[in-house]
Amino acid sequence: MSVGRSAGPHPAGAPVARVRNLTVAFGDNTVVSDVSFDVEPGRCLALVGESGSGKSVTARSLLGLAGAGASVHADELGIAGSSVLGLSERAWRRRRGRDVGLVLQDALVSLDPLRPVGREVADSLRLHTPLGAAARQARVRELLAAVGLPDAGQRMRQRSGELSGGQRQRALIAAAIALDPPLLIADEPTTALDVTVQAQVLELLESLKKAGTGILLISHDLAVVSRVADDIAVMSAGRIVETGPTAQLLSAPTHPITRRMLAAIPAGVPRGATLALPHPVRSPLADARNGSRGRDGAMIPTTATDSRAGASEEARAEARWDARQRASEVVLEARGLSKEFRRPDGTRQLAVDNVSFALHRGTTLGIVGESGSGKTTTARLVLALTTPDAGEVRLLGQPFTGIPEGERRTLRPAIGAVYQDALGSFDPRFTVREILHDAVTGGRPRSPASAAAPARVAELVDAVALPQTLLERRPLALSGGQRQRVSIARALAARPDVLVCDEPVSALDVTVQAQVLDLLDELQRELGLSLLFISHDLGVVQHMSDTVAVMQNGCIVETGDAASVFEAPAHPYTRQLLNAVPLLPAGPARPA
Amino acid sequence: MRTRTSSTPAIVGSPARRDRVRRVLRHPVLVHSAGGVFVLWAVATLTFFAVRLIPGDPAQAVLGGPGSQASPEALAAVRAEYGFDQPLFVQYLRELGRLATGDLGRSYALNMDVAPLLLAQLGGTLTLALLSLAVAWLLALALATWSTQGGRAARAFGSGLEITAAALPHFWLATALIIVFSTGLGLLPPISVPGPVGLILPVLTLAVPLAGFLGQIMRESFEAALESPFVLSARARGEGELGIRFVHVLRHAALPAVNLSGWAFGSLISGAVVVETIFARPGLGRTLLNAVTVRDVPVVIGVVLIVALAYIVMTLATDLAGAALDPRGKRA
Amino acid sequence: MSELEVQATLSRGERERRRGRGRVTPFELLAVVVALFLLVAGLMPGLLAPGDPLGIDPNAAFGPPSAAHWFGTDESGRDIWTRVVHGAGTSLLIGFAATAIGLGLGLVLGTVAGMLGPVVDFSVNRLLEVLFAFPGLLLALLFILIFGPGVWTATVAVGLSAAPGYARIIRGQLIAVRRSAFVEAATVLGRTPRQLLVRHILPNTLAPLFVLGTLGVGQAIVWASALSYLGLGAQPPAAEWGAMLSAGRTYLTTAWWMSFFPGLVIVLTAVAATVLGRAIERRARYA
Amino acid sequence: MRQRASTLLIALAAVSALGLTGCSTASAPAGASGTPVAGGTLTYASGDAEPTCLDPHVGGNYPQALIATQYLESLVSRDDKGAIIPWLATKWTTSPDGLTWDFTLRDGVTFTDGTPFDAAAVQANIAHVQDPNTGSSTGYLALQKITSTEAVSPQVVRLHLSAPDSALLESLSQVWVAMESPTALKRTQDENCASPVGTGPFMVKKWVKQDAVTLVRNDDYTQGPADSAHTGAAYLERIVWKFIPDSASRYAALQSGQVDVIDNAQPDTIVQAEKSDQIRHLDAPRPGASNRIELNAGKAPFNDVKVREAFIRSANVDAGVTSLFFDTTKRSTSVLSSAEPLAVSRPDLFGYDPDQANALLDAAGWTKRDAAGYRTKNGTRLTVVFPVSTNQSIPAEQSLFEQIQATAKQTGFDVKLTPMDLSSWYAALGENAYDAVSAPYTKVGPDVLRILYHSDGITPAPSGYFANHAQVNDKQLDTLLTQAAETSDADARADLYTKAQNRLLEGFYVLPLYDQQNHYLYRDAVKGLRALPTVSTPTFYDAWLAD
Repeated sequence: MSVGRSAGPHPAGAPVARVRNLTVAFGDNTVVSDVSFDVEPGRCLALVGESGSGKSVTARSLLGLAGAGASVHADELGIAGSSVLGLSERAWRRRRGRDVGLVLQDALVSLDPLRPVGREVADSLRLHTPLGAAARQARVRELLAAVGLPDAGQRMRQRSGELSGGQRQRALIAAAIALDPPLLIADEPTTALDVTVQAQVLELLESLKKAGTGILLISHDLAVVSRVADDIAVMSAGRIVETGPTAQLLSAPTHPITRRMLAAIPAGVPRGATLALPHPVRSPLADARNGSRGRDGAMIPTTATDSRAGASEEARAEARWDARQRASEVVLEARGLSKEFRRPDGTRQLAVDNVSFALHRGTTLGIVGESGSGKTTTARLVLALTTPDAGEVRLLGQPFTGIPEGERRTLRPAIGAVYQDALGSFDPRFTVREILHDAVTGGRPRSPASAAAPARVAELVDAVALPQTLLERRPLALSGGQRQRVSIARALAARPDVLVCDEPVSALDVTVQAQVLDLLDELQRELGLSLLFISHDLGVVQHMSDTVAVMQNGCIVETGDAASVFEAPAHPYTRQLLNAVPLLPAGPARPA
Repeated sequence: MRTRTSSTPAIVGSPARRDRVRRVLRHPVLVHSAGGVFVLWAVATLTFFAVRLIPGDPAQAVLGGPGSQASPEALAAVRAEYGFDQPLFVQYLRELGRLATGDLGRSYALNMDVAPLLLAQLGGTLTLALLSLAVAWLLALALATWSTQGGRAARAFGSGLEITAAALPHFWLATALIIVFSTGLGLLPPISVPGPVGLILPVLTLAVPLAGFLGQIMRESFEAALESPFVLSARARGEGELGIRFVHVLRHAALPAVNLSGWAFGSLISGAVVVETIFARPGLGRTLLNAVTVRDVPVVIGVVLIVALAYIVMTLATDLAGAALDPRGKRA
Repeated sequence: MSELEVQATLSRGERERRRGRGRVTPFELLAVVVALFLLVAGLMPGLLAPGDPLGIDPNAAFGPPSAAHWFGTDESGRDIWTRVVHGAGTSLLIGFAATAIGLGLGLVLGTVAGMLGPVVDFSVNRLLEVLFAFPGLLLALLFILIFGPGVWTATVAVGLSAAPGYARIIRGQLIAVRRSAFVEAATVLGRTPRQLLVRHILPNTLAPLFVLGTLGVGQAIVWASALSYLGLGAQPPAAEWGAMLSAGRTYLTTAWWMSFFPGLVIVLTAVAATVLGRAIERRARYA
Repeated sequence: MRQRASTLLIALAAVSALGLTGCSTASAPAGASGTPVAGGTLTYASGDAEPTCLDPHVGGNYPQALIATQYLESLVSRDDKGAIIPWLATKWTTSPDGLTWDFTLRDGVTFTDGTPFDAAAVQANIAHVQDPNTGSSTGYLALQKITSTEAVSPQVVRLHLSAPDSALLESLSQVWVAMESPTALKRTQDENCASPVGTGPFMVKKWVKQDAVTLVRNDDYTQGPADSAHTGAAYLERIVWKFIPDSASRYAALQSGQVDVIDNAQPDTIVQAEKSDQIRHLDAPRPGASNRIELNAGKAPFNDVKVREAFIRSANVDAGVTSLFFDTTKRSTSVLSSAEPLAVSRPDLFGYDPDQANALLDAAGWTKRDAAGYRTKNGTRLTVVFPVSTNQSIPAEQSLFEQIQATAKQTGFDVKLTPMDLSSWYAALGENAYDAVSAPYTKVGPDVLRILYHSDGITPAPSGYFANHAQVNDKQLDTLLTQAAETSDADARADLYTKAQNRLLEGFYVLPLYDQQNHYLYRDAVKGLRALPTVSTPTFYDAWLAD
C-alpha cells in the first residue's frame, strides 16, 4: 500500500504517543484524570468506554483540541517522539495533520458538506507542504485510490453529500493520513455505518496499522475494536479502569465495567438472555458532568427491578395481554407490499418491492438490511403512514391498509411504534407526564375517562423502569436511553398487540442498547407482545428475533427461523452481512 | 421514409430527450422567469386596481391637481386622451397592453414619459442598494468573524452591536452621520454629490441597520458552524483560526444571509425612500415619495413595477448564489 | 448516543444554561428596565411625567436639557421628556396594533396555505411572492396614497407590509410541524385530524409567534416612525416619537435634543423588543 | 446703436439709485468688495418643490419664478422703493382713459435661440399666457384686463385693456409674464417646459428631473434691469440648480460648501449663519399678501364677526413669532407684505386679549363649556377646522399654528389642525370644509387685495379653486378694490387701498401673522447676489465667486 509508513522522524520503535497521568478539567469539572498509555508504531490501542467516560477528551488532548476552557495537565504528553506539553497554538498547528491525524465518526458532518472532498483531503498538504496545486491534486488522487475509493478523479470533485457513507469515511481517513502521520486517532470511525461498510473501514485501518501507523481507536463497542486493536484500555468516569492486550482483556475481563460492556454485545447471545449488567460504579464525576440530565447507567438498580416486577404482575392481570396460548395466531401480515418513490430528479425508485411476511403472536420478526434496503419504508407501510402502491397489510386478521383513516383509527390501538429518533417523536412542548397522559387518554386529556390516567401513567413508567422523578421533565432534558424508554411506555399505553420497532437502539451506546433490548425482551415476555423489529445491526436482530427477514434493495432476499438463517444462511447477501458482523474473537466468559 | 420501429435508438432516446426537456423546463432560471412574469403581472394588476381607489379625479391630477383651475373642456379632453371615460376593464386591458410593450405611460406631474424618467433614476438607486448590500455584508461578516474569535464579552458586545444597529431608524442614523461626518468633522458631503465620496454617507445609512440584521443571522450560523465536527476535522489537520473562518465557516455562515439578500434588497429599497430624500440623491425612492405626495399614479405604478422586477431578479440571483454555495439542494 | 454527540449536546446545553436560563445578562436587564418603563409610560404616563404633553410655553422654547426639562424643550416650549413619556402609549399602540394586524393576517394566510392542500398552498404562495415584490415601505406608501396619511393608516400600512413575512414563517412552521415525527407518532397513536391540529400542530406552530411578535413590535415602531418622519404617519402636535423626531430635525443645528431623545427611545424600544424576544425564545427552547 | 445712449443713462441711474439705498437690508451690497471675477460654477439648492415646467407661463408658482428669473426677463422691473423701472421696455405711455398702453422695446435684443425680441414677440407672449391650453393661472390673472395687442412698430407694442389697470406695470414686472422666444413657444408645451428660451443672462442647458437644472451663461447678454450693477454678460459661467427638500440637509450642504446658495432657510439656521462669517443672509420678504390666517366668514361659527374677533383676540401670536422665528421676522398686523409701500398696519386690532375674547364669545352666545373645556352653543362645540397644507406652510409656521391652537383652547376654541398634502388641501377648500386656513399669495402690488378679497373670488373655478378663502362678501369693499385698480392717480389709489385695508382688517376676516418669508443664505464667497424687488427672487446676473 502506498500510504504505508515511510521512515518517520521519530526513532523507530519508540511510541508515537506517550501519555503519563493526563488530567483534563473544565473549570472545577475534571473529566479525565491520571490517564496513562502508549501507542506504539504499527499497533492499535483502543480506548473503550461509555458516553461521558472521557475517552474523546483524552484523544483530543493529543491534538491540543480538548476544547475552550480546558486545562490539560500531564506528566508526559508526547507525540511522535517529542513533547507537546505547553505548545503554543501556533506550534500545535504545525504538528496537527503532520504528526497526528484525526478521523471522526459520521463523515457527512465531519467533512465540510460545502467543499469538494478533494479540497478537504488536500488541506493538510496545502497547510504543511510547499506542494503546488497540481502536485496536491495528484497526491489527493493517490490517497483516495489508496483508501479504496473508486474513480478518485471524479470523487474528489464531489461533495461529501454526494458520496455514500463508506466512501465518505474513506475520504475522511484519506484526509487524516494525507501527510502520513505516525499517529492516527480514530474517534468512533465506524459508528452509524452499515456492517459491511464498517468491516471495510476496519480493514482499511488494519492495513494502515500494518504499514506502520500507530492507531488510537476510540469506541464504545468492544466488538468493533476487537477486530483491529492490539491493546484495549477501558475508560470509565475519566479514568482507565482496565487495560491489556485485546485477547486477554476480552477473554478474562477483570473490571466490572469491562464485563458489563462485554455482556452488552448482543451478537451471539441467545434469545431471551439478559444483556445488561448492573452498573458497578456510580460515578460522581459523570453525574456532575451530566448535571440534571440523569443517566442510563444509574437506571437499573435493584429498586427499579422491584418496581418492574410489580408492574409486570399487574400487567399479567390483563386478560387481553395474556396471549401465550395463542402463539400461532398471525397478528400482523404483509402481502405483496410495493412502494415507489420519485427522486428529486424525476426518476423513480422502487423502495419496497413485493414484500410479504407474517408476524405471529408473542414472537419477534426481525427485519435486517443495510441503509437504503427499504426497511424503514416497510415500517411506515405497516404503520399505514404511507399508502402502498400494491399489496396490503392485515392487522389482527383485518385489513389495515386500503381503508379510510377514520376506519383504521379503531384498529390503531392494536399497533404501537418505537422510533429511532425518540426525541423527534415527542411533541416538544410536552413533559414526560403529558406525553404519557396524552397516550393513555387517547388525546382527550380532560375526558371523564381520564380519571384513571395518572395511575396508568405511573404503571407505564414503572414498566419501562423510568424513575417517577423524570415525569416533569421534557424529553430534551433526558438521555437517549431514557427517551427510548418513554417512547416504549407511550407505545404500550394503548395495550397494543404489535409493536413496530424501527431501529430503536441504533442511536444508543452498547450498554444502553443492552438495557433497552432487555426491556423490550422482558415486556414481550410479560405482555405477550408481538414485535416487528427493524435494524441494520445483525447482532441485535439475531439476539431479538424468532423469525428473520433479510432485505436488500427493497426485496426480502431471505426469510426464516432466526436460528437457521443465522447458522445456515442461504442467500449470498446474508452470508456477506454475517461475515461483516464484528464478533468477539472467542466466546467471552459471560456472566451467568 | 421508413417508419422506425420502437427499438431504434432515436425512439429509445426520446424519453431521455423528454427528460432533458423536463430538466431544462425545471431549470431554476426558467422556473424563476416564468414565476417572475406572473409576479409582474400580478403586481401590475394589483397596483392598477389599487390606484383606482385613490380618491380624486385622475383627469384633475393630470392637469395639475385641484389648484390648477382646469376648465371642464380640458378635463373632458384629458379623460378622452387617457381613456378615463372607458369601462374599468377596458382601461385595465389597455394598461396591460401598454405595460407589455414597456410603455409605462406618462407622468401626470412631471410632463414626461415614465419609462425614461425611471430608467434615469434606476441606476442611482440600484447603485445605492447594491453597494449598501455589499457593505452590509462586509460589516456583518467582519463583526461576526472578529467577535466569535474573542471570549464571551466580545461575543456579547458583537451581538449587542448588531441588535442596536438593526434597531436604528434610517432617518435618525442619517442625521447622526451628517452631524458627525459633515457638520462636525467636515469630512464628507452631507448631500449626494457626484462620485464615490457622495455615496459614503447614504450607503452607510442603509448598510448599518441591514448589517445588524444580517449579522444576527450570520452569527447564529457562524457559531453553529464553528462547533460542527467538520471544523474539528479541519483543526485537526492544522488549520488556523483564520483558515477555519474563511475556508470553512464563512460559507456556512453566509448561506442563510445569502438567502435573505432578496428580502434585504427589498428593505433597502424601502430605506432608499428616506435616504434619497435626506441626502437629496436622485433615485427611485425620492421619485416615489414625490409621486405619492402629488398622486402621480403612472409614476407610482412604474416604480412599483421596476422595484418588483429588480426584486425578482435579485431573488433569482440570490437563489443561484445560494445554489452555488450549497449544491446540496434545498431541503423542504 | 456517541461520545461526540453527547459532547455537542452537553456543551450546547451547558452554553445555553450559562447564557440563558440561570443568569440574566446585562442586556436583558436593560431590556426589562426599558420595557417596564415603556409599560408604565404607556399605561400611566402621569406617573412619570405629570405635565401636559401639548402644553406650550413659547418663552421657554428651544431650551436645552436641564433640571427642569430633562430632555429639553421643543419649538413651542413643550417639555420633551413629558412628550416622550406620553408618546410611549401611542408608539406602543402602533407597534402592537401593527404587529397584531401583520401577525393576524400572516396567520390567516399561512394557515390557509399550510392546511388546505397543495392547490391553495400554491395560490397563497404566489400571492405571497407578489406581496414580497412590494418592499415594505412601498406597500405602506401605496396604502397611504389610497387612505390618506394618519396614525391609523400608518399602523395598518406597517402591519400590512409585515404580513407576508409572518405568513411565510407561519406556513413554513406549519408545514414543518405537520411533517414532523411527533405528528406522525400521534397519527400512529390513532389521533383524529382535529386532535392533531388542536393538540399538536397549532400549539407548536403558534408558540414561536409570541417571540416573532415581540421582535416585530420593535420593528413596527421603527417603520411607523419612518412614516411619521416622511409626514405620512402621526401628525403634530401629537406626541408620537417619529413625528417628534421629524419636527426636531428641522432644528437640528440649534436644538439637537429635539431629535436625539425621541430617536433614542425608538432605538431603545426596538433593542429591548429584540433582546426580550430572543430571551423568551431561548428560555422557551431550553426550558 | 441708437440704444447705446439710453442704456448708458439707465445704467447711470441705477448706480445712483444704489448709492441712495445702499443701507437697505433687502439688497445685498452688489459688487461691494473686490473686483468681480468672471467664471465659475455656482450651486443653488432650492427647498421648494421641483417645478414640473420651467416655463413660468404654465401654471405660475414661486419655484418657477425662482429659477426663471435667471433666464427670462420682463418688460419692466421694480426698484427697491417700489418704483417701476425699465427692463426690456425702455419707456411706456398710457392713454388718458387708461385703456391703451404703448411700450417701447429695447433695441437689439435677441432671444438666446437667435429670434429677435420685438413687438411681435411681446404679442406672442401675451397670447401664450392668455391661451387656455397654456394652463396659466398666475400670469393669466395678471393679464386679465388685456383684451388685444397691436404692433405699432417693431419697437412699439400697444396693449388694449378692458378697464383701467393701475396694477398693469406691477403685473408685467412679474416673472410669470416674462418674455420668451416666440419661435420656442411654437414648440410643444413639453419641449418648452423642458427648455424655455428667453433673453436672460443664463440659458437652460440641461434638466435632470428630480435632481438638478444646469444653467449656462448667455455670452451675448448685454444688460439687466435698470438697477443692475454692471452691463454685459454675467460673471458666472454656470449655475447648477439643485432641489434639496430636507432643510437640515440643505443647510448642512451649505455649511460644508457643497452648495453656494440656499433658499427657504430655517429661522434657527439664519440666526446661526448671522453669527458666522462664512455664511451670509439675504432677507427679501415677498410682496403681495402677508402670511395670515383667513377665517371663513361664509359659514358658522365665523360668519359672526364677534366670534372672528374673539378668535383673533384669543390667539397669542407675538410670543410664538418671536421664539419660532428667532427674531428673523416681525409680527405683521397688515394684510399686505411689508414690501408693499401701501400696506396698512393695525396693531391695535390684533393684540392678545383673552378677557375680551371671552366677553365676545359670551355675547355671541357661546356661553357653555363642555367637559373638555371647549365652549358650546346649542350643544355644538366651538370647533375651528383648520386644514394645513404641509407643502405651503413651513415647519415654524405649523408650530405657530399649534401654539395658536393651544392658546385658543383656553378661550374655548377647539382648533382642529389637519396637516394634509396639497391635493387634499385644495379638495378640503373646494368642499368648503374649513373654518380657518392659511394660504400664501404672491403678487406685486396691492392689487393682490382684489384677487384675494373681492367677492368674485368666492365663486370657485371649475376645478374648485377660489382665491377668496375668507369668503369676504362685502359690496363696499368690492367697490373700493375695483376703483383702486382703475385709478392711476397715485394718491387717490393709495387712499382707496388704505380704506379697503382698514375695512378688511376691522372686519376681522384675517389674522395677519408675519411677512411671507424669503430668506436666502449664501457662502461668503458669493458676491453681488441680490433679490429682484419684483417678487423677491434672487438674480445671479451680478453675482460672482470670490474663491
